[in-house]
Amino acid sequence: MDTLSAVLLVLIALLVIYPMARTVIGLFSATSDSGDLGIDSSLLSVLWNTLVVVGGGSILALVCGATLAWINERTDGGFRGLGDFMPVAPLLLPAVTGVLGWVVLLDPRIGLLNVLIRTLLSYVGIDLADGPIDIYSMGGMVAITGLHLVPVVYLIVSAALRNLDPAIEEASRINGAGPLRTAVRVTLPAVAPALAGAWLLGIINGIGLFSVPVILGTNARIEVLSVRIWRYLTDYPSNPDAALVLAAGMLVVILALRTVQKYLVPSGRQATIGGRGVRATRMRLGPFRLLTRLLVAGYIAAAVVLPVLGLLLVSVEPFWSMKIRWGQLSLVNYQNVLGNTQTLRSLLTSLGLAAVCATVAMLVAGFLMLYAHQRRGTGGRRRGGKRRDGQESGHKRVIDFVTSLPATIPHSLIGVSFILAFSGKPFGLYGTVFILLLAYLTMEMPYAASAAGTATSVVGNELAEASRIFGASERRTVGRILLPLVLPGLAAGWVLVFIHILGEVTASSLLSGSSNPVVGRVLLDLWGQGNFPQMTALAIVIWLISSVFVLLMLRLSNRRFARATG
Amino acid sequence: MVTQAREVSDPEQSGTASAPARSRISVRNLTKTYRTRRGDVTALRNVSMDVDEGEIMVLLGPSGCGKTTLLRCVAGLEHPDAGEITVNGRTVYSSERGISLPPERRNLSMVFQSYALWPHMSVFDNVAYPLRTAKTSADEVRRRVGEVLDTVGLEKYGSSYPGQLSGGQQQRVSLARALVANQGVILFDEPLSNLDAKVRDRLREELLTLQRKIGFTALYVTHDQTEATGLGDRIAVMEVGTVAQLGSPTDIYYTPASRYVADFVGSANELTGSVAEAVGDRVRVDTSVGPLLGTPTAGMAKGEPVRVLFRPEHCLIAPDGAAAEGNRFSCTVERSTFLGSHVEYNLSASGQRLVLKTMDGNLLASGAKVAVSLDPTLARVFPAD
Amino acid sequence: MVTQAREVSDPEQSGTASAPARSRISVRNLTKTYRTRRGDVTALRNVSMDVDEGEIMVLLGPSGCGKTTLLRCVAGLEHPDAGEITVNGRTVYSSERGISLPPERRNLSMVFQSYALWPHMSVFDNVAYPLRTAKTSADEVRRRVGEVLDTVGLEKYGSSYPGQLSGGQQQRVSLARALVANQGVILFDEPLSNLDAKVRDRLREELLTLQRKIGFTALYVTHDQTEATGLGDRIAVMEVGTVAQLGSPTDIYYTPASRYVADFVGSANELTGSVAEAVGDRVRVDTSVGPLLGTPTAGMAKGEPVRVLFRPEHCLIAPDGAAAEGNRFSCTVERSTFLGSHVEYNLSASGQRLVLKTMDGNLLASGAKVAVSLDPTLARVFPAD
Amino acid sequence: QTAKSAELPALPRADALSADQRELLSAARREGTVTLYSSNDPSVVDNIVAAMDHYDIKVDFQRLNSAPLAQRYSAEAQAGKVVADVIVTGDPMFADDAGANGWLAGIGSLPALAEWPARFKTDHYPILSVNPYCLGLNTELTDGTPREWTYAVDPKWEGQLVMANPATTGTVNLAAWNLLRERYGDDFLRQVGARKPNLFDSATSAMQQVAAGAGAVFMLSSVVSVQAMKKLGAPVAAVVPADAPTTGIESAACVSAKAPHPNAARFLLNFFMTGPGQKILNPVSSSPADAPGTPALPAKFVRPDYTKAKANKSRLLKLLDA
Ligand SMILES: Nc1ncnc2c1ncn2[C@@H]1O[C@H](COP(=O)(O)OP(=O)(O)OP(=O)(O)O)[C@@H](O)[C@H]1O
Ligand SMILES: Nc1ncnc2c1ncn2[C@@H]1O[C@H](COP(=O)(O)OP(=O)(O)OP(=O)(O)O)[C@@H](O)[C@H]1O
Ligand SMILES: [Mg+2]
Ligand SMILES: [Mg+2]
Repeated sequence: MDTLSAVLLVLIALLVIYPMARTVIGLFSATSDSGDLGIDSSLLSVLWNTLVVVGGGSILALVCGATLAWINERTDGGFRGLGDFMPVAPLLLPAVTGVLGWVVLLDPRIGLLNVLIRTLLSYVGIDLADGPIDIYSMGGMVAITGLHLVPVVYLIVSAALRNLDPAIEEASRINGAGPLRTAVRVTLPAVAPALAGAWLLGIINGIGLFSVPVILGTNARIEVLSVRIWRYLTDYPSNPDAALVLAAGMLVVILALRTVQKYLVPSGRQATIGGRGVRATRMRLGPFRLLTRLLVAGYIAAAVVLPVLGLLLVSVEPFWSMKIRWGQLSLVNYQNVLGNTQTLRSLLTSLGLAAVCATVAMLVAGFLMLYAHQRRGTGGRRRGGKRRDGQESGHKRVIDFVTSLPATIPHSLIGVSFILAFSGKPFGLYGTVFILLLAYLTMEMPYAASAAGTATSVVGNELAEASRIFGASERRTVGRILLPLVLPGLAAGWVLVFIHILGEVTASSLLSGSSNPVVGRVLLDLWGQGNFPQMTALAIVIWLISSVFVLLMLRLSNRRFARATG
Repeated sequence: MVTQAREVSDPEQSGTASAPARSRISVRNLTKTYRTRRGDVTALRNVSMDVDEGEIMVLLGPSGCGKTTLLRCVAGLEHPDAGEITVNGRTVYSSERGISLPPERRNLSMVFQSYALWPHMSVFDNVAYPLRTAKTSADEVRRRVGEVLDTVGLEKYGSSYPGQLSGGQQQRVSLARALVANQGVILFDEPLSNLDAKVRDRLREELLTLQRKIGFTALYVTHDQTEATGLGDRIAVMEVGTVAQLGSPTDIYYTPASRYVADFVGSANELTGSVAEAVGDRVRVDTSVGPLLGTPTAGMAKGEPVRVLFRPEHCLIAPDGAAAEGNRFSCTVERSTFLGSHVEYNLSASGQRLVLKTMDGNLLASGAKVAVSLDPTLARVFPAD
Repeated sequence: MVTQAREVSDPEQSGTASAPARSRISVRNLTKTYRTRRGDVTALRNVSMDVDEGEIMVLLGPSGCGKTTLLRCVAGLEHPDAGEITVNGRTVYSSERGISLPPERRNLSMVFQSYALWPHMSVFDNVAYPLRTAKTSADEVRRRVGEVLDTVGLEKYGSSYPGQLSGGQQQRVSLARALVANQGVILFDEPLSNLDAKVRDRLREELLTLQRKIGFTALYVTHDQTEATGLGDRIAVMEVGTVAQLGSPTDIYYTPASRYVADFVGSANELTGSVAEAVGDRVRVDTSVGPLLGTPTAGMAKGEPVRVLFRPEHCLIAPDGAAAEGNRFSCTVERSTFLGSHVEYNLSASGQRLVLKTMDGNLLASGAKVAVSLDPTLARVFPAD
Repeated sequence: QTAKSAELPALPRADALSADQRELLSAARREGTVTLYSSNDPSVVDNIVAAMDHYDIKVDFQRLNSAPLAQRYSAEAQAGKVVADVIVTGDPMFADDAGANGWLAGIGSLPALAEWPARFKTDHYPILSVNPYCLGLNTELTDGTPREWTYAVDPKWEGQLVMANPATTGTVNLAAWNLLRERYGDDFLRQVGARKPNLFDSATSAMQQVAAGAGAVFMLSSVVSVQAMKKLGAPVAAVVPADAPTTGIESAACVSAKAPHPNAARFLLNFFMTGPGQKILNPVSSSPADAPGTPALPAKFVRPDYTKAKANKSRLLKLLDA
């Protein structure tokens, strides 16, 4: 185990460092003529905007995501069946399309929802020329960023909540706390590390998020860091030095956040899956149930149903328009998309790549995290345990650091540097799916690692200890005890990575060609031509297909547990 | 005489509550079935009981008989299939009337069998929780938590986290949390099982003192006979989902209603035989060790096959030689086991194996012949099935 | 006489292992400190002990004294600060030589205080785990798991999951899992604490039978005196991180090495006084209830302040009137408590409060005057600190 | 692949080509394939593929917008892994830099180059198309055919003026603004900024807004992006103010120095400069050589001045309040 984990860590580090080094050497020696990075004072407002958008959005997502997770996992107040899938659904709309769904609804002049509201208002005598909701605003950006991040939080938190011993909630209620107070005082704090982890992941995701700020922010004249970095890279001549400096700065911020998180939420004090059987009772909410149902339904309507309806409408139009020209609606966009062999090929390649990448990433991240979990084994933690001492947390810290490395590197930079690094001998990977695979793996590693880390932290030590006592090697313990227990969390990570890769456009546009086509490129191409209807049609097709994948995955991972507790 | 003993014994300790006390917990025809893949498990079947104000009702029964389930139903943590539960005069559950109050509105405390401590809160915060939900002032919280931590002997551990405590310490935190709120009704699920005898004795005493001071009503699950008899005003002996007998400790101990109870509470020697004749309110039974006088538990016809049950500690050893007169029979010592405060003898009498317990320090060697005498009041005769 | 009793008692039950048995577990100068925010907690301080082949060593001690920590160190789950541990003749831990074998290479089994059942596996799979790691054939696994589930009375629960079991049932699964592998060394951490007396007795018997059959060596933590004396070949009484006394049950019971041990194992009455004179190997002590003859535990000078300790069950009640001759003194009954198999009296003698236990069914009323007599052998005299 | 491709013009058969072209073709056929990186409209690319197919040459193409094309091509060139034989980019500055870096082959010997207008060629590339800047109008929301750019700053377009973000859409766009600044003065740009136009990250998104009716006037649209919407049936029109100067997006075509298929590359580039080639490349945009069958260059066309644009960048952005 030791060597394997060391090798994996070195490989991951190399996957980041080597291409970056090539880029730095290659690009700069060619173009650098002065020390001027082109970073000026306007950066301050960009940083401030980023702080507001990402901070606000991630907090919004934390609140919504955690609430949804709580309702679905701990209470009888959600919807059975699709309940655990619905909150994830909006994330399945690839990249720019998701935002477009919102623009279609909430464009201040022609947004369908706005038009509807205006019509309604006009009945009561209020006439508005535009609005009332302007999505092209700071509020809109925060809200949409938040909505975009909800699934991330939801996936992580719900996986952690799934295994929580209901007894601690029951004890709270016996002692006079109602369901809400119990949730706030007991349930959520008991998974505080997962909450912190999810939040951090939300922040990482939010910082890297490009489609929302580029579409909404341009019009709102609010520039954020990801857009600025993108500009540094895509303006010709590009300014990769500035981009790299900013990316490195963000990495520092994220590592700092990680450290703060560890300090504020020592992982010893969370609820873990313990050795006493956990009864699978859900909190009965009684009259609150109606309220939570409404909440969930409201979220699903807002985050999934409405935008998808909006997009569906666009996808049957010849071009996006406020005026619905009923006579012109047709499925021709779908025909075009599905009738194109190149598109179909890219769809297949993308699905395959996403599945393989997600699996590999989760295997690697899961292994590393479980390994770290094992390593803290003899450190004197018990049933929740005390704080780890330095020597053990060393492993975890190294793993955290290495897997965080790619977190903030802009995808376009990853794309460029991978061309530089892996085209020539001895790799010769250019134009193959492997270069995409490597690039995806690299950029998804932080997400995979965060998800896996959160998942493993909920497994109580004694379960692994018991396995070791009964003669099982570390490997067997991981395979038979830890892995099944962290499976829901790993599945959550899998879904995240899968979705990210399916929707990835930036690096894809650089690395994918006719020999290794992926849907990200096709989408970007359609976007570039302004062919929104076809892009939407393709996005909806992708949405349906990936929904099936994700649904299957979530089902599969939950079933084992349902059996043990139901 | 023992029958007399019950009369002089402290009423606080053993009496069936004589005052017409208001019932604080009342359970009527409670039924609860768990549906599992290996079929339905009926954990409670038509259970009824009343716990009076200020009374401690002990639930005694083998592992898996439904004690925890009963407590959880009363607490509102489990949803029964049928029946009615009243707590503090308020119907908190009724399948007929469709009432089911959530736990937080039932006004009771509980010690969980699995402790159910909150891992993210310090010991102090864990214990303070019920007070804080009741909006007690910070000073008051500090004072009362300090007091109760003192009581359970954890005054130094306020700032520790549950994960840093030993098993017994965790259990005591759980106990402290239930006691701190001064609720009128407290449910205890094996609250002292992981504690050593000393601490347990002390806490038992403390519980009694507190009970006298606050006057709480309790349903108390334990598997410790000493705890059951020492704490319980009444004991309910449970048998797979039903109440086998409910009565004062002495009732249960001296006049068990069934073989099951006789055997479960304490232990019992059993001799089979048949009724020879009635002697006043006694019967003479012919057994393999000779005729024995005993107290019948039901109407019995002559010749009816019966079992005579008596407790190991109710046999007296008399030097051998005295004939089998006055409910005596002779035995051989097979093995003697020293068990701290008492000695246990495995005896054989005409092929029957019996157990005898005595506090007499005079240890008999294996093979010794002894006569065992039996008080007819304490030899209970049950119909053979 | 009691001293004689120890000699005839079954060696299997109480004897200090007389054969020069090979030691299976050997612990040398073990020290373990937990670092926490409220300072360091030394859970073990220089603990040494040897457990011989086929011996059951019981660890007894108050909650939080380090029993679990000791077990975990032996198992390899905790990293001691210093010392040496040998299991099966192999050094598994040595701070000096820098050895520390992982748990899976120490070849032992363990019952966890917190059960440590795997929630995602059925009862059967939980129990089968040790066999499967040892690559036992499927048939063999089925047979042996079936057998051991039978032993613990869970034959019907093989397909259940831990979450569907009652507390006691879970504990039995944990026990079954430790027993199934037939390891030479088994560590038991309060394996029967959540079980009722009946099942506990039965399982204790089963353990003894198994032990005789397989001959495993055990470190056994319990807080139940009956279990300790009934199972333990030797008992180690622990006191916050150290071993206070290590010896056979009778040793510990009759000749406790310190007040702590006397008081902890069973209970003790205590009278303070000063040495009046030596009488042979006894001393006469002047106490508030009059002069008492007792056995000194150390050299004692005349006039030295001492404490006389004796157990409640070692006092005999004699009808009052007989003068304070032959180690007698008179008392008044303050309260009598019926405790099932025995009666407990709270007595007062010249202002001193004493406790007395007897199995005599003749219950005395409060206020009765009685004389209490004391065997000088059983009255232990300790220096007053 | 997407909207209906424009009609493929009649192509001379291979043996009907001029002698020097035939020579190029036979060398090209030996290579059989040519790899094209192009920022042209997909329908245009489709026609290029079809045309080459006519000459038995297979085209491997990557359709990329100019920025990623530049990124990708530079990275490949630096890695020494040259894939593209021919690149067609809407950003001639990149072609200049690529030439300076030695990544491009000289094209002086191409037969068609001789007749190519001198102001539209360098050592490394000819300008093949000019996509003029225009006003993109929603015909349902506007009327008339404006002859001046000032049409756009009419107060009635308050809130309905749409603009591609000049800060992010590159130097080419700035060159056009710079031209307008020179023509109308600083105040004009200030007025534009004061209208608080709706900004979009690309010309296509901006045009989409106009088509959808969210905006009425798209200032500094290009005729190609208007045409793309128009083909889909959107009520839009491209108007190049007749009385005002305009400039356009020029696309350059070049051949890699280390092209894997140098002859096929030369044949393709040469073909681009012939009549049929120009027709294929410029169904909407103008041919710099005024090739027959292609839209003429706007009367007051001025070549973009990138150097000035770069120099004035911050000033321009400031005026436009972007
Ligand atoms: N992880 C830990 N961090 C800090 N202190 C600890 C930790 N584990 C145990 N302790 C402390 O060490 C002491 C010994 O604990 P241990 O669990 O060995 O007690 P024990 O004898 O098993 O008690 P019990 O009978 O209650 O189970 C206790 O005071 C406990 O609070
Ligand atoms: N969630 C569940 N699903 C299925 N069966 C259950 C569940 N909980 C309890 N049972 C079964 O119900 C019966 C009663 O359980 P309960 O916990 O009330 O027992 P108990 O009397 O408290 O036992 P113990 O003394 O061992 O704690 C047991 O046979 C148990 O297996
Ligand atoms: Mg229970
Ligand atoms: Mg312990």
